[in-house]
Amino acid sequence: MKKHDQTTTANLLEIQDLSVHFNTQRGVVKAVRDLSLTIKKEETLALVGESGCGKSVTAHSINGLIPVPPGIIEKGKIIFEGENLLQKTEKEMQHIRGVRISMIFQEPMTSLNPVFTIGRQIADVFLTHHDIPREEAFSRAVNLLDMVKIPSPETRAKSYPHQLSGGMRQRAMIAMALASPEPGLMIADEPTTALDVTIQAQILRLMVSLKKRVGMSLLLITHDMGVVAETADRVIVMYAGRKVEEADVYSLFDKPAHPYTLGLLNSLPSNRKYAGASRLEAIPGTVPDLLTINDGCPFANRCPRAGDICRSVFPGETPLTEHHSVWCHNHVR
Amino acid sequence: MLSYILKRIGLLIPTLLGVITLVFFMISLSPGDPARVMLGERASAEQLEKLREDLGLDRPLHQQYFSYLSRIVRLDFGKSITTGRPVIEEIGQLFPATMELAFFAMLLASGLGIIIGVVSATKRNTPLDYASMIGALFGVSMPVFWLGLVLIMIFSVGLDLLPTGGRMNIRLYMETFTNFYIIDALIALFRKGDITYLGSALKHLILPAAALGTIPLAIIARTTRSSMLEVLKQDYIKTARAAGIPEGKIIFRYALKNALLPIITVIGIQFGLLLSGAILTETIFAWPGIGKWIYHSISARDYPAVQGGIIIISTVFVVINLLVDILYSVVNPRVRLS
Amino acid sequence: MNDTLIVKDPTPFQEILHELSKNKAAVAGLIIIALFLLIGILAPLIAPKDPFAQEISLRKLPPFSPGYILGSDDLGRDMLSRLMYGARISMIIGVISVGIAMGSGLLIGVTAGYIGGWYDRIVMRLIDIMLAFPYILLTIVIVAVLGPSLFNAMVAIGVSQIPRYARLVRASVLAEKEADYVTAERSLGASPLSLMFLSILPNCLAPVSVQATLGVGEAILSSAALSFLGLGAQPPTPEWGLMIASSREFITNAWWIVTFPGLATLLAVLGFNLFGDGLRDVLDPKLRE
Amino acid sequence: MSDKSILRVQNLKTYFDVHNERGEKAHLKAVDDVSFTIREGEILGVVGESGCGKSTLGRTVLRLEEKRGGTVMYRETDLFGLDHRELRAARKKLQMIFQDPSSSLNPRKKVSSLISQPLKIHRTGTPEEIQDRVDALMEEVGLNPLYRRRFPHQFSGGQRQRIGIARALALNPEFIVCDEAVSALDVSVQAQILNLLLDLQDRHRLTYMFISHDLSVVEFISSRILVMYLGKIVEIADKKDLMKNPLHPYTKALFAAYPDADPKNRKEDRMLVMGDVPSPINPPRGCHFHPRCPFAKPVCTEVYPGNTNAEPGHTVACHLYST
Repeated sequence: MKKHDQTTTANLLEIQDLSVHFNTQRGVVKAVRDLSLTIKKEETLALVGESGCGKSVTAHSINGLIPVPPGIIEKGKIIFEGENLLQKTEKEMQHIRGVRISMIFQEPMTSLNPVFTIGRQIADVFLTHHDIPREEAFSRAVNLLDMVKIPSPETRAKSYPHQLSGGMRQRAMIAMALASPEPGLMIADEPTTALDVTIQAQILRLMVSLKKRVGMSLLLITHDMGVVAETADRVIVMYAGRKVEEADVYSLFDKPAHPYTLGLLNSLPSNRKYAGASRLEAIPGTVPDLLTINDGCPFANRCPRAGDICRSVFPGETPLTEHHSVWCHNHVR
Repeated sequence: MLSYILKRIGLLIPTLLGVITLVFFMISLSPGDPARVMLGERASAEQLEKLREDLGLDRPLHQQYFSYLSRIVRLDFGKSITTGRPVIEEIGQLFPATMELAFFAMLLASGLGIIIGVVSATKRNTPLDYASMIGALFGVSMPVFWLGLVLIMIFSVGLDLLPTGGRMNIRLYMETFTNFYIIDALIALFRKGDITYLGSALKHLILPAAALGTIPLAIIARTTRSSMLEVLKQDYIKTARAAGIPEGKIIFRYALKNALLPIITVIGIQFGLLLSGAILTETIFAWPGIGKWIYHSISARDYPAVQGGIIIISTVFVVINLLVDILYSVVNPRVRLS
Repeated sequence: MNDTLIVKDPTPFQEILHELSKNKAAVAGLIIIALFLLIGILAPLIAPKDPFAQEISLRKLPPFSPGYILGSDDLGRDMLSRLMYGARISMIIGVISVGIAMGSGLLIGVTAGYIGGWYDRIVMRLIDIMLAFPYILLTIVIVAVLGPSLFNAMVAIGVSQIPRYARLVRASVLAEKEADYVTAERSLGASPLSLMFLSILPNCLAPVSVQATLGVGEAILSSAALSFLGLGAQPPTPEWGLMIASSREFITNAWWIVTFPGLATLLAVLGFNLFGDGLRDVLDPKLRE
Repeated sequence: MSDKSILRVQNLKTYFDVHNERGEKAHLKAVDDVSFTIREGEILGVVGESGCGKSTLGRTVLRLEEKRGGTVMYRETDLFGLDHRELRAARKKLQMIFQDPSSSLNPRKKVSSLISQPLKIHRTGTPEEIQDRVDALMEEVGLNPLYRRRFPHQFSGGQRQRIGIARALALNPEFIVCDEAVSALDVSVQAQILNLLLDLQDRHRLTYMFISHDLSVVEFISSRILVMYLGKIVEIADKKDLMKNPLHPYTKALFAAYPDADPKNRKEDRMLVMGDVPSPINPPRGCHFHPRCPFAKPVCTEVYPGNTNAEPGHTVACHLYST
């Protein structure tokens, strides 16, 4: 536990060279390849990319929720507070999941058990990790519902998930994630995608304020650049299983270096440069099939800057500043 | 919730009316003259005429129908042609035997079926899973009457362990109160301290219950497995795992309670089907229940008995399905609270 | 556009066939079904003896007796030949009963689901009344009314199975009716008839084909049960259920007369159930991974 | 763009029969007394959150839902006054593009038969002509005609949406309802489809009613924007007016909640509306927005506000602006 008390910039989580594959009927899907990342204490790291880029698979690898088979962790290490999670037994992982790493999902409707009240579900998490009486666990659950700003938490604790609105359910999910004894890392997998925009704003604000209050780190998985800009400290951009750019949030939006990042930002209709413009600068083509992908840069077939080398070799890291790196042979300068 | 139950009960009435109507017209319009059947081939024309008049068969069909309806509302199903006793009395006597058999068959089927299904689902794609599912597949493909004969061939004829039929050793005389022999035998056990009755009743029950329970057992095991697999894929199971809830608790509390919902429905349907499946089983095991009785009534063209038997079994079937629906909605908060 | 992608693309039907060929249960089921079909069709050619020919001196011969591989029955008829002809009868029963049930069920289900309103309510009430009879009881009642015969047994089984198809199809039609592709085709001006039968129906056929496969197995079982009760095939027809029924008194001394017709029934039904299960796994996207 | 209207919607109501929490019969007023016009050649954006009735509105103006009241005039004809044959003829000119391209394409039909279906229904030409037309349509929306014998599931989401667009274009329509047409797509593909829709509009002089929950998409593509909340129109204005000067508190809340894709503009102190969107089955009395509205007055809890013309072409339904 001494490690905790070192500097606040110490790495809470470090992923080294992670590759995750899935065996499907049509062949092997290389969902994540050679991914490395670090999350510091109390920071918000956003993992951003379009569907199929491997961001959710990465999140699920961290707390051991990849179904094996069909999934395989090909190689890599996931080091959480100095220990490699990939070498833990299922029992040890259960403990770490509940105690130090919690997770919230995209669909708050299907992520809560329909036949138990939400108070009961949160209380169950307490009971798993603490030796306390049932009544106390329930009253702690009510406290948490209050903390996530659910109105009249005592009565709401006795509600079933289907009796709550989407926003309420996501609040309940967050409360459940906070029921871990010492939340160190919260993984949020597209936490607001299923919600309306006014509710999304409330939930994002709640997550940011809770993060500060509890002192945890947040790994935010999203496809929404707006959500990233609003909440992240640092950003990793993924494309077709690869990390292509990593930067603090200001550098990334200010000076995107990877052609894909630039294309992604240009694709946003809300981009300031489109005031009065009649067309968007879209990225042509489609995401490559992960079954047939080769060792080159996966973006090469859509990239306006791609050369021959891009199609055969995936580039190494090019550091641009202390907090900004790109993986590209011909990055944007 | 209450209004839902009342509404369901309200729907019961037209369905039962439909059943009664259908049975009445099917039997009335079927070829064959009941009076001729009752009196035999050698009856004279005058005798037939007289009997038809007595039975009301000479009146127009719609009059017959309404008088039939009004009698059924008073639970008067007429008299059996073969025995001459009121149909409702016969049913009252035979029904407990069938219920007893069906109940134990169902107990066996649902208890074992759920256990096998859950184990199969959690040990998916292991030899254990394959073995149980192949076994279940054989179970649903089995002709029940043949299974009954094979069981008799092995356990009664071959090994001489269990009786071939009946409800109790004919040399034993037991006082009956409820006509549920297990209950009556238990009463005998407490009053006289004599366990032979219970032993004999149970011994007679084993083979028919096993034969009758095989198909539901297989169906329940298969349903449980697929329902469990479906539930285990749900997001909320992922949530529970992510919160560090132990796997055993996830399976038996979180998953099973959800998986039970479709199983309840299946158990209800199967229980209803057992009542009619008993026609075959009871015939093979000489079980003096309502199934065997209906079979004989059909062979003897005993129309009042057939009509009464069918209406009673269908009513019980419909009522069981209703109870299951209500149970389902009590267990499922989504239905209960909406 | 990547032109290398333009290889011959499989149609959905070909894809299903391909998936089926990888499903061990389905393949096993299909082999069994094919075997029984073949035996049924070729029975007159391959049966070693006349199934009706009695040989009083050669009664109750045990299996592997010379000329009687599976033994003979109580009237000295060749068991094997009778079982082969029985396959023929069972396959016909399965196909005709399911044909009656599926044909009527599809028509009722599609129209009730698509048209809705009063028509739907009345039709479904009638279906509910049919469903108020336990299945076996309903077949028995119908046969009792029509009179016992093999053909009437088929009709009874077919009619008793109508409700399950009607409900299945209606439920899928109700779901599909709301699908965007139906609205899309409606917005293009497609007529209700073409929507019902050309757009919606093909998308509802997956569960129906599974039900039909399983239904053939169940029809074989039901007809055996009816014959066993004396309400279906009549002697001396070599129907499996009837063979079991007439062998009851020999369970003490001639096990083969009881055992083989039952095994034949079991195996044939197993074939359809295996194939039906495999078909469901392939067709149900929820179970696919 | 001309000032001629292509579609005039007046007091339109679409209700659904549902059951409320207590199991009693109730109306879901998906579209409740809505009036607006769409001018020839414009793109009218319709924006609102889930349950506001925007999709139902889109379907009702094409008579894909039955109305409970009001009129929809397409040029000079009352759409709800047509018999089946006339309606079928009118459908040639009125088309729709759906949200989820995988569910709006019949999975059992090949691309060629999907795109040719409208041509066959309306019997426009010989099989060869239809075949040529299909190829031309595929080219136009950026699909390789060699793919014509494929099934929808063999395409990516963006390509499927192109198929849907090609089909909608087949009969040379003049008005297209785009119902969340790009919502299911990834951002980079969404940009391609938005560009395609704009190109087609230019080339064929189309009019769009563009429905989306995504404010940035509506803001980019529309010339005029209509904001809906719980079955009612709360504000209509030209895009520029609305962006510069949103009047209705709900419109303001929507703008405030929308995350800005620039970390330098983090709105940490912005005002957010609290609470959830109420159920449309039982909307609040008076102005539907009043329970969440920071400016609500006593009158707002009692009376639904009428429309106020705040400036030319800018209408708002709010008591704050009624005179």
